Amino acid sequence: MPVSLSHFLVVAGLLLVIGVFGIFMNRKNIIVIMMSIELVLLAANLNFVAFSGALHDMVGQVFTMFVLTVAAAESAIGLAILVIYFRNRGSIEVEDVTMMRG
Amino acid sequence: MTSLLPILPALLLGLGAMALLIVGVLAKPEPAGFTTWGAIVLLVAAALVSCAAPDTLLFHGLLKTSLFTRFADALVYTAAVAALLLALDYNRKEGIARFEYPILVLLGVLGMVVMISAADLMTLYIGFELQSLALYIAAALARDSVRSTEAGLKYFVLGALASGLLVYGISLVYGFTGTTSFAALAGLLGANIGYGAVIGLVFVIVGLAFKISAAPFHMWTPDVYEGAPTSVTALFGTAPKAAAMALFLSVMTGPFGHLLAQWQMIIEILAIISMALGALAAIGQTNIKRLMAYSSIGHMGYALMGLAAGTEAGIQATLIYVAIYVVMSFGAFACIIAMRRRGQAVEKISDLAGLAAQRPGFAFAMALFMWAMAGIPPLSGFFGKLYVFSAALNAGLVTLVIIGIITSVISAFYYLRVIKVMYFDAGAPDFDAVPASVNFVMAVGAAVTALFILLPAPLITAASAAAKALMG
Amino acid sequence: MNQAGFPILSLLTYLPLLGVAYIATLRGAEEAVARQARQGALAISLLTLALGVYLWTQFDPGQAGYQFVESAAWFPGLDIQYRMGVDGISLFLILLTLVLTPIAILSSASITRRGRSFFAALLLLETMTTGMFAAADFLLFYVFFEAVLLPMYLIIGVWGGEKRIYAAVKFFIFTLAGSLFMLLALIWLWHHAGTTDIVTLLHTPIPAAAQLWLFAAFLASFGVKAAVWPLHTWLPDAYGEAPVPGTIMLAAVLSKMGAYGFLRFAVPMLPQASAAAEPLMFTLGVVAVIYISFVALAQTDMKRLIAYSSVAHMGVIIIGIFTFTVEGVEGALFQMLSHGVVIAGLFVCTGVLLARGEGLALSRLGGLAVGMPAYAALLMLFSLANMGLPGTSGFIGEILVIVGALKVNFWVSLLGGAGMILGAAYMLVLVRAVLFDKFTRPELAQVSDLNAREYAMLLPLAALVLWLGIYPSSFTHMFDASVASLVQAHTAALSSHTALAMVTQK
Amino acid sequence: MYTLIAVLAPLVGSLIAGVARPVIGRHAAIAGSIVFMLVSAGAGILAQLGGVQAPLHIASWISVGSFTPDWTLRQDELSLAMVAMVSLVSMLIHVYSIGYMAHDKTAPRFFAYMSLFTFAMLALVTANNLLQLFFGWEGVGLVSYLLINYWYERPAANAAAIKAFIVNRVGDLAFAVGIALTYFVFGSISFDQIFANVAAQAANGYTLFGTQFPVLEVIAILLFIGAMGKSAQLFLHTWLPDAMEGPTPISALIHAATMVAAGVFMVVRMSPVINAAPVAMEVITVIGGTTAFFAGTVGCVQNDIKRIIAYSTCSQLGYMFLAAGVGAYPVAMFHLINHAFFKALLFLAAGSVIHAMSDEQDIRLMGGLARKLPVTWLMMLFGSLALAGIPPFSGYYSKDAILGAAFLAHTPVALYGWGLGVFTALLTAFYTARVFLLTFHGQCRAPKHVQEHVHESPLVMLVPLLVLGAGALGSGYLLRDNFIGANFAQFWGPSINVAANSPMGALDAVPSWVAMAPLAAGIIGIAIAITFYVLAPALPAALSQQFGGLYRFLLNKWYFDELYDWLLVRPALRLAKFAWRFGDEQVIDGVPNGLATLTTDASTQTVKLQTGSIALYAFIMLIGLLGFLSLFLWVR
Amino acid sequence: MIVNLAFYFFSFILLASAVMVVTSRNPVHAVLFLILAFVNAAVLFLLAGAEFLAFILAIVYVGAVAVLFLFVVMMLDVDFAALKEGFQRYAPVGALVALVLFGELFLVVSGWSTLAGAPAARLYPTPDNLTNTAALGNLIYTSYLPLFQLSGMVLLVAMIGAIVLTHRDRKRSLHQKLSAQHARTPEQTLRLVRPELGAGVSVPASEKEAT
Repeated sequence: MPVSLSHFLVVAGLLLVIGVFGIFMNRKNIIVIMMSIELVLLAANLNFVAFSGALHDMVGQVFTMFVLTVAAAESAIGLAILVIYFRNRGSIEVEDVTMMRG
Repeated sequence: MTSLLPILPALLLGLGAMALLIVGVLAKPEPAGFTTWGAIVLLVAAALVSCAAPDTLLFHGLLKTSLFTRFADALVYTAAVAALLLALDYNRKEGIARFEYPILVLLGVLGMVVMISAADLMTLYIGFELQSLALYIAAALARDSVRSTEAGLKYFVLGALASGLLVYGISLVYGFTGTTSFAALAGLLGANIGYGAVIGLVFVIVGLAFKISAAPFHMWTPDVYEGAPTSVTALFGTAPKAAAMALFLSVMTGPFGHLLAQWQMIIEILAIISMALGALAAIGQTNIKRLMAYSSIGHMGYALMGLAAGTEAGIQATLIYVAIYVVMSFGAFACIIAMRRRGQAVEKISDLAGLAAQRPGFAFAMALFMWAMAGIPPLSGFFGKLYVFSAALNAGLVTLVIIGIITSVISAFYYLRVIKVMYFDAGAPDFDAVPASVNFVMAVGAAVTALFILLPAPLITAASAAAKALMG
Repeated sequence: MNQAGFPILSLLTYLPLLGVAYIATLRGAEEAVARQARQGALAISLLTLALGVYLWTQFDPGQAGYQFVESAAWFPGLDIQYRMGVDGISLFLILLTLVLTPIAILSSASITRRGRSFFAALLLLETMTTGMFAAADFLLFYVFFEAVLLPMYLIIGVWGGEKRIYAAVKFFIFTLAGSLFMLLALIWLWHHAGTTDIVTLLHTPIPAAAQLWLFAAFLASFGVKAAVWPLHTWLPDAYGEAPVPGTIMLAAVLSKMGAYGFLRFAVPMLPQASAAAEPLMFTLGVVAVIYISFVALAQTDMKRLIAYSSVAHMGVIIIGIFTFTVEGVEGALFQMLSHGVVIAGLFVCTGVLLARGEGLALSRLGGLAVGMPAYAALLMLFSLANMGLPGTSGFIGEILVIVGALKVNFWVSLLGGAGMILGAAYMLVLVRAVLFDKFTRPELAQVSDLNAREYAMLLPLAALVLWLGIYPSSFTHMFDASVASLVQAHTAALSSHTALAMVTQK
Repeated sequence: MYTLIAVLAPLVGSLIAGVARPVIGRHAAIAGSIVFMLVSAGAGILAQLGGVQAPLHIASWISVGSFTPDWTLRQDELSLAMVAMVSLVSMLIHVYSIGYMAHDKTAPRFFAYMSLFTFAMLALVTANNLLQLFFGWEGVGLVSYLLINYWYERPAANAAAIKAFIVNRVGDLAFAVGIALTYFVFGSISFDQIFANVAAQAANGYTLFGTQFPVLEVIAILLFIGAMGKSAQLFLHTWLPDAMEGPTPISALIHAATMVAAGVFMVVRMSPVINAAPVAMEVITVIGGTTAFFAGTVGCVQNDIKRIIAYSTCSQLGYMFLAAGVGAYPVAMFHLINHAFFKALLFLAAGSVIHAMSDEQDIRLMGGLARKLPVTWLMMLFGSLALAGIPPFSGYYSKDAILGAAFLAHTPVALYGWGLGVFTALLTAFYTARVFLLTFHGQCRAPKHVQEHVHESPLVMLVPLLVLGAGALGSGYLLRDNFIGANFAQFWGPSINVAANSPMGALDAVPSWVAMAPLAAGIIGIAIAITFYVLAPALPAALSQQFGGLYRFLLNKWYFDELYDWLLVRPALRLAKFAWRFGDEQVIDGVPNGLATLTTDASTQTVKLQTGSIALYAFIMLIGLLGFLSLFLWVR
Repeated sequence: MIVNLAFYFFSFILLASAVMVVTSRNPVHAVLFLILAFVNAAVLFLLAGAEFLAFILAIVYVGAVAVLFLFVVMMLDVDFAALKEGFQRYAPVGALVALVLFGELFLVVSGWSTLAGAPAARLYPTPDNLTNTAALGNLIYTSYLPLFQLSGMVLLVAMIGAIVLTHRDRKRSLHQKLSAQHARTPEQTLRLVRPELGAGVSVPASEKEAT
């Protein structure tokens, strides 16, 4: 692998942080939070791929493969939930999702 | 792999789910009852088969069955059956009797079984996600209810975050060691400790702690417990907890077993915060499901004590604790599901007022569960605590035990409050008639909780064997 | 197997459950059910009592160790068995339980609401208490010790007075908090000795450093249960708010659990620690006697006054136990019995007033001796016994403790004996306020005297008070051997460096 | 055997009168009590005549370790003498009470108490060990409580009864601890074993207040404190005058013959130990002498007839202790017996007066009763003369002997006692004469309607008076030889330990001026009284004006009650309130309640985090993650 | 060198678009940036040698997932203008947390060292003689077959879930039953009563249904 492993890792780390940041700092809407989750998963994938390349091992890529599958399924479900939530609540603002608390 | 037997339970669940799906789609009207019973039959069959399965390592070390996994599987099956029995009537009355629900439960259980038997981080992840996804959907099952969908949304977002962190952690572990197999990891990490593995481990722990709702990764629990349909909450409170705890045990003692010194403190902190939070936050609750949520957080804290001990006795203790907890929990949820007044489900604690005068049996069962959860002998909950305290004390975790004691006292306070409302307060109007299936679960739970003391040996022996199988 | 030829202790313990089962089958109108439940409970408790008396007759007073031993497998793996046994120390505490349960049942005539649950709870309480005194396994002991909370919590909370909920919760939480520390000690001992068999534990030397911690844990649990000052504040609330039968069981039997725990575990298992704690325990005991007596003097409610007097007496018992002399320990043990009977009598007396709708505020009573001479006589007798008048049961324990304490420390003896004065003061104030002086209200002249049921409760107690007081030897000789060997073992453990505690022979 | 009958018969009588009354009725109940009392008295006298016997073991009582007091009747000279006296006097008082209590609705209860009291006293005097003695000791305390409280509707009676019991209990505590110490030292509390080992223990010490004291001294003092309580000696005397709230026969029984004598009896009984404790003896002497003096002074100015007699009792008991303190135990016993007769007589006569005066007790409202109550007058005269120590009445002999013994002891303490004793003899004669004169002579000062009803008591009351009068007249002279005279050693046998150096042997050698001093003092006292109340009736008032402070000091009984009230009772009640309201409810309850509040607050704070916001939840998870990461990176 | 430059370039775009995903005001823009991010990530995958995954990422993510997002964003018809702007209250702390988190991660990963035994522990070293796709296929359909099946289950769950949650069953809605309505007569539905004053009318349970 031509690029140094740590470069990949740092990028992935940043991606993770941005994703995480997007989740907990967001006050706009849930969709962005879901996208942030995709970023987090992407960070993991990037890690896997990078490690796979660096270690010269296929397992990382296989793993990425599954993570991608799962992520797709996950976003499908997430969006489905979001849709029905929107139908009920008429809003997807983060701060409106606080009917239950305490 | 001479026999199909070890994976037969999984096959039963997966194929059975698909078969039921076909039936469900084709049959008119919606055969919710049929699929539920079908799922129950499948679960029972799977449980029976799994009991007969031998110990093996399957699929090039992706899966492993042992006494330990069978023990945990049995818990999961039991809990799932109970949850389905509870859902039978409740879902119909709430208008959410979708035939897909039992199928989702089956697939979720499949995920749990896979993750319990996981011998590879990849298996772990897939199983983890399979059950998570099924549960996300289940939480939002009452799709016309704001609370249910909000619960689903919260559970989903936070769960996805947790699984994202988990998988990130796995990637680090993989990158550090070059492998995802538990056995290989155990071998490698025995000799070396590096930041890579340790930081990866932290992420993995976070993911798992989320699933067992250990504080501070518990934040979803109260809201989801409250919002999800009660039948689903009953499932949340039992099967996934057992499965995730089993996974937690096998991950911590298997691949990362040699890092005990590293993770012990984390588990201790998790246990302490969970116990404290479970005890404190529940005090002011008025919604019984929320109360159960906080209570489950606390209970997971106690269960983690055994893990924190890191000894075989500790594992045994955690298993005993979880097993006992599962029974208490579905019993308690049976009681909560039975709380219906004029066709409406009610879930305020004050709705229980005067129950003892109107429904002595019901109230007594609920009181038994509450006392058991508070850990008062002679009820089963006490023995769970006895074993975890014992394991932790033996491992020298005195502080942990003392905190456990203090939180036990505090939590006894709110369990008592429920009993107080039922027994001491003036009566609210009577509840509707309790369906037989719910009564059955309630009775079984109460009987096991109350009479465990008479015949503790089977569970203790099984847990001991399971722990031995896990620790080698 | 044992002298009786059958598992008599288990039978004693679980026989009341038969009553519970019977009660559970009752159906019908609330009042009728309550009556039938009471009759059923009474019958079963009397049957149990008869069996208990048989146990007494079969008991061999010459033997110091456990008798009628039973054991059965229970928890596999670590050595926890179902073990039951009785020795001189526990024999009469079991009998006390068995005697007082029928009386408590009799005293619950006013319970008509949810009678089924009430009597079931009462019988459960009997099972738990008997089981606790008969347990020869520490874990089993603990289970029963704690399980008592369950029925008691309900009894206080459902059928109690105005502040019943506060009282019930306080009682529960206090006791639970205390006993969880005992659980800690139990676990430690369990692993230290590899078993929870009490006899083995007694033979297991325990390092002195650990003893102190264990003792502290025991103190937390037994201290709360025995209402040792300053852990006593749950008691007046609980006693004051519980319904009369509940108060009887609480005061007469349950409070003995703590003292029994000290005698059974803290002292023989931890000789060094208990010797080291002696000054502390003496202080607590003396403070209990003096301070609590003063508090009792200030009470305005009959039940609370008696409740506080109970705490003061527990102080005497604690002093007696920690003298480690035969006289002191037997005095404490005797005081436990006596206090059980006397306090039960006093609380039955309060029940008599409550049954007549008179309330218990001292300022609203008075002059009852005119209309209720028999009641007055019996209340007087119990009051006298409570202040330790010679000829009554209270005196024997008191003087034995004084004698035992003097062997150790003059001032403990003197101050511990100060209860004689202060006890007389508050009991006489009580008697005066209830029986004597002018009527505070004209209705009091119309109050009727005791009825047959009340006689049936009070006369046996009165007879016991006198029997215990006039011919105590019939009781003491049953526990002489056990106490003597306990004291011997304690002395031996302290004098030798091997620190072997041997209270009972294997 | 007779002793046993004498002891148990009153108990049976008591049960008949008390417990069986609802069944058998009022008259049968009273009759039962009387009959059994007669049996008791007969048996008591027969027992006395029968002479000393070995202790009669009845049953075992306590048997714990070597602490094994049994139920045993001691039948030595001392016990028998007391049994005879107690049962006889008690019987007389019983008979008297038939008349006195004839109009009382609950008289059977009264008789039950009286019989029970007699039983307790008999059990006390026949005790063979300290604990059984304590049984009787507390028993008389109890019954005295019940008797004082007999008219329980009266708040004053209640207060007096409680006071009596509690003050007694103070002494009893010391007694109980003394018993415990005795057991600790001697390994037994049986009299015989104690006495046998006194010599062996004489040299041993006991550490108190960091100082070594001879152990026998400690025991003796403790026991004596008990006796002080029971015998109403100074500092623990306050209950006795108040105890006059009971019916008068009670006063006669309690304050004359029996209960208060128990202290003296006990000291005499323990003479072997006391003798070995010289300091304790000095204490006894001082307390005895001072009490005699104190009570005498107070008696001079009181106006309640019964109270005056009560103070005289107090004073006479002081004499007895004075005698015991100087080692002249037989003299103490002599005075005790004499005193039993004449004091019972005085009380019963006073009761007769009160009865006649429609329950009036203030002597200022009496007077001139001599003609209307001739028999009572005569008996009162007998009693008064005996009390005042005028020969040939009994008091003369014993008081004389006491003062002689005190003088002969020749220690400073004994001389102090002697001096006070002589002066007290004057006071005694004065107030006795005062009561007598104000009651029976001069003008009647009672309201008219009372005067009209004044009548002599019925025969059933007068007969006991006469019997007692005979006793007051003759007992001194008749018993003198045996009790203190030449035969005393033989009479008392080993039951009283008279030390070799005691003044007993030399009683006849008293200088004649010493022997005459008490009599002279008595005559002077009577003369003063006659001057004050017959010759110059204005003088007392003038004097009380002149010496107002002293008068009030005496009238208020040296302010002991006020002092105790201020020093003990009020602080105790305040402390009680404080301990409850502050100590228990604020401090001790404050801890758990505070913890509960703390928990609830913590709970509220915890729940505040649960805002329902997904973002916050995620944030907290992240913080958790970060925390764990940092734990590894920075901490580990 | 060029590879490195390309890496930096695409990484930068990746991160920048990630930031835009998180911060952009309009969700549509966010989705578009997400697509951009995915594409760039795919390039990074390529750089790391995972060609198959790179294309999968592009196809599945960009083609399916991101478009799904877009659909949903459009479908929900959210009034974007009304959406709240900015960050949570605890933004400063949050930023600090994020920073520290990154700092710690950086600390760990920047000097990443793989365990010495790692090469030996590899389960399936990349075969040199096969294309990436073939190698992956070889594994997925052999050793990882069960997991592959399970991921099928995951997708099945997603499918069921999506249907359960969002599918609207037409039959559940209220249809008119014209024939039934026409067949009704006034006698079936109407009853004339003359109630007593204050007595009211009680409707029998059987009739309630009809109303």
